[in-house]
Amino acid sequence: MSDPIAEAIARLRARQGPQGDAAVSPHAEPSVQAVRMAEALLFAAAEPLDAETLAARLPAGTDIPATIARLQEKYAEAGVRISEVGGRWRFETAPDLAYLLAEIREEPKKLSQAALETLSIIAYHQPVTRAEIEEIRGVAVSKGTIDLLFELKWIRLRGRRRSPGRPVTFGTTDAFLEYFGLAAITDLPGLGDLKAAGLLSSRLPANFDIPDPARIGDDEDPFDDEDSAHFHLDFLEGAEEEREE
Amino acid sequence: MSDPIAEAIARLRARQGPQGDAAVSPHAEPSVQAVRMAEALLFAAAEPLDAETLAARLPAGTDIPATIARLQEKYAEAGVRISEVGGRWRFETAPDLAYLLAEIREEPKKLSQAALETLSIIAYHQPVTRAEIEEIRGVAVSKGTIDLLFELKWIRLRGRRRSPGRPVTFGTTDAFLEYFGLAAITDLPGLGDLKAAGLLSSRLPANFDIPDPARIGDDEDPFDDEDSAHFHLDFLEGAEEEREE
Amino acid sequence: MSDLFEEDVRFEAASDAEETGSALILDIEGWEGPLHLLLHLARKNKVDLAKISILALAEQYLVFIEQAREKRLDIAAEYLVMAAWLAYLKSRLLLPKPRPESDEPEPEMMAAALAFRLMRLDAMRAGGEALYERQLLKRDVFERGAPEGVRSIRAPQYEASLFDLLKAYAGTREKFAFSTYEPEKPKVYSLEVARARLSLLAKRLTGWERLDSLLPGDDELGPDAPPPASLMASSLLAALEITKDGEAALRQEAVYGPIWMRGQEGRS
Repeated sequence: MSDPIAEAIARLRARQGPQGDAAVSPHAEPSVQAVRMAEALLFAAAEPLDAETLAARLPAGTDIPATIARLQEKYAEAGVRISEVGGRWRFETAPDLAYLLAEIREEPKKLSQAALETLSIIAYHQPVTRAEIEEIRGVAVSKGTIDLLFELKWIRLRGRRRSPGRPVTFGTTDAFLEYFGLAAITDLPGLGDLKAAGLLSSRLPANFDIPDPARIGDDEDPFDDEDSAHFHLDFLEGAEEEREE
Repeated sequence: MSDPIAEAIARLRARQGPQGDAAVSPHAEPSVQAVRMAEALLFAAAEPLDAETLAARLPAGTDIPATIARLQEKYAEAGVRISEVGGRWRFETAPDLAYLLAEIREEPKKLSQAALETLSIIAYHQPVTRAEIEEIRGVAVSKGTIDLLFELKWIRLRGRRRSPGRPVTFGTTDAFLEYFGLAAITDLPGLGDLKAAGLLSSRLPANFDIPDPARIGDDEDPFDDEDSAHFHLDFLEGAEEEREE
Repeated sequence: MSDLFEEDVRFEAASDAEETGSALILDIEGWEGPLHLLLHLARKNKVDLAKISILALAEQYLVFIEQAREKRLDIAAEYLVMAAWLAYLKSRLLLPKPRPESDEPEPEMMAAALAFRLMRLDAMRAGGEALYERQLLKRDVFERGAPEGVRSIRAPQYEASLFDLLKAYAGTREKFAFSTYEPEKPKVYSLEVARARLSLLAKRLTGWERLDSLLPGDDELGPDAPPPASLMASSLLAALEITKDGEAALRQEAVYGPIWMRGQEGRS
């Protein structure tokens, strides 16, 4: 990427610049403050800055190439450096340290609304079957959403409902609690809390209620860990069937 | 604005850290390369980095606090500096150069008096319940206020108070610390003074065993203590019922 | 009408306002609650909140509320509750020292507690302001403009907070709650319909007919038929009305006996 020779030449030229131009230009050596200012501007800028932009911000009469040269000198041995791209300057990581960044550039992903809704319904209504989730949401739950929540280890299979077809039920995991900073599932805010926080309208119908997530489903046969492994396959098949019904 | 004394102490502490621990810790002085690496990582970071992240990327056995202290020293006079927010570190521009960056400067939206008071109460009293906020302010908390603070991502639900009614509690977030440039919640302005003055109890101190005017529902005679206790229970039962509706 | 009295009051208020137009303007809305008003009054005295005379403060508060009431400003109940409490506290504080035996707390204690609450509210206010005195991100200090994306290893992979989760849940449930909740409309046989129908019938009646035999049947009303009680009630009222208008005649021979109706034109 970088060309050390070109760099050295650039640095030399930058350093020589003010000397060479000394007779023509009335510029003084850049002040410490001017260098600090250029440093802050280049740091905070969202894109590389050109000489005009810098000149407009630095004290009048500041020698921009000399200021840049100063900064380049200052950062010559540092973990970052000032590089020139298309006549403009920017900070960048020293090339020998680029490997440090390679594996860790990751934008935080946004969880889809469908995933958030599904997850929240599982949290509040657990143990809950897929059909029940769909009834609450009013739309089908895609397999991708459930898969993602499993992948994130936020939901688990809890057991099978003792009802026709014995559908599997979902619940949340300890990882879910940890991620969302809950000490226990019973810490989820209740109806009154949601109203108080302005999340729910205070004029909801009287029969509106929120289940207590702490309740133990006594109409289901819980999985133990071993079952869970077995049933995972069942579940996937079952889920397919359920959707096709 | 900035507190040079606190800063100086922090810097000193960071610098003394490795020396004081020298007997215990096998850490060597951070190598030049380790300092460069930390510099590159912090420069490239999209968010403040914690010690754990730095330790994972720097050569094994690097003394992270000492490395940070080295960098802080290096940048002490520069146009950018390293600051600690919420127990993590970030590069930021020197505050005296804020005027230079006027174009990207965001005038913070002025919080309403109610929101500001509520935020302050949550910050100083956390974990704090809604009832406690209302007791301190002497008025009901409007829905919009809590909602706004949530949207700003400055407050979060912390859990539930282990007390009758199990009310949810609020606290501040890392984003709050980052926005206000606080290294830790213990760095809140004047925290020590307020503590010493006993002003950080959300309930009245035990020796103030009095009826509370804000708690009186209608035009009625002040409670004596016994009534007060009853009223309190009534209130909690009421809250229970509401939740169960 | 009979609300002369009320008009009188309004009139008085209007003239009052004219006469005392230059008097102290009271803006009760300027304070969020009695505690905020008290704090404002205390602040105006420019004294140390810890040393403030609660007696003097109570006095000022009561004067303020009194003035506000004279101006007939709407005063929220909570302000009046505080006024009542302060009046009570004031009287307790003014009582001579050896007080009658009582379970009630010492007034000095109550005063100290109020002073404490004022100090605490003041401190929280100051705390909030002090936060904005700090070096704020994007106002006083700036992060790297073009970060290269390094993140904390413990940084969450997804931008989802508990609040987002709760919002999603509340949104889903609310949407559903409102979309399915429709209060059932009470089924009522309307008076207008009954009247139009009976007045038409009355013209054709040649002799006395029992009113209940004239009620509309299920075939006429369809599946959404109102309950018989409503049919009877509306029809009876309609029958009375058309009788009053001279379109029909009604008669009942005994208490709870059947009601008979005949058209006026049918009389011979």
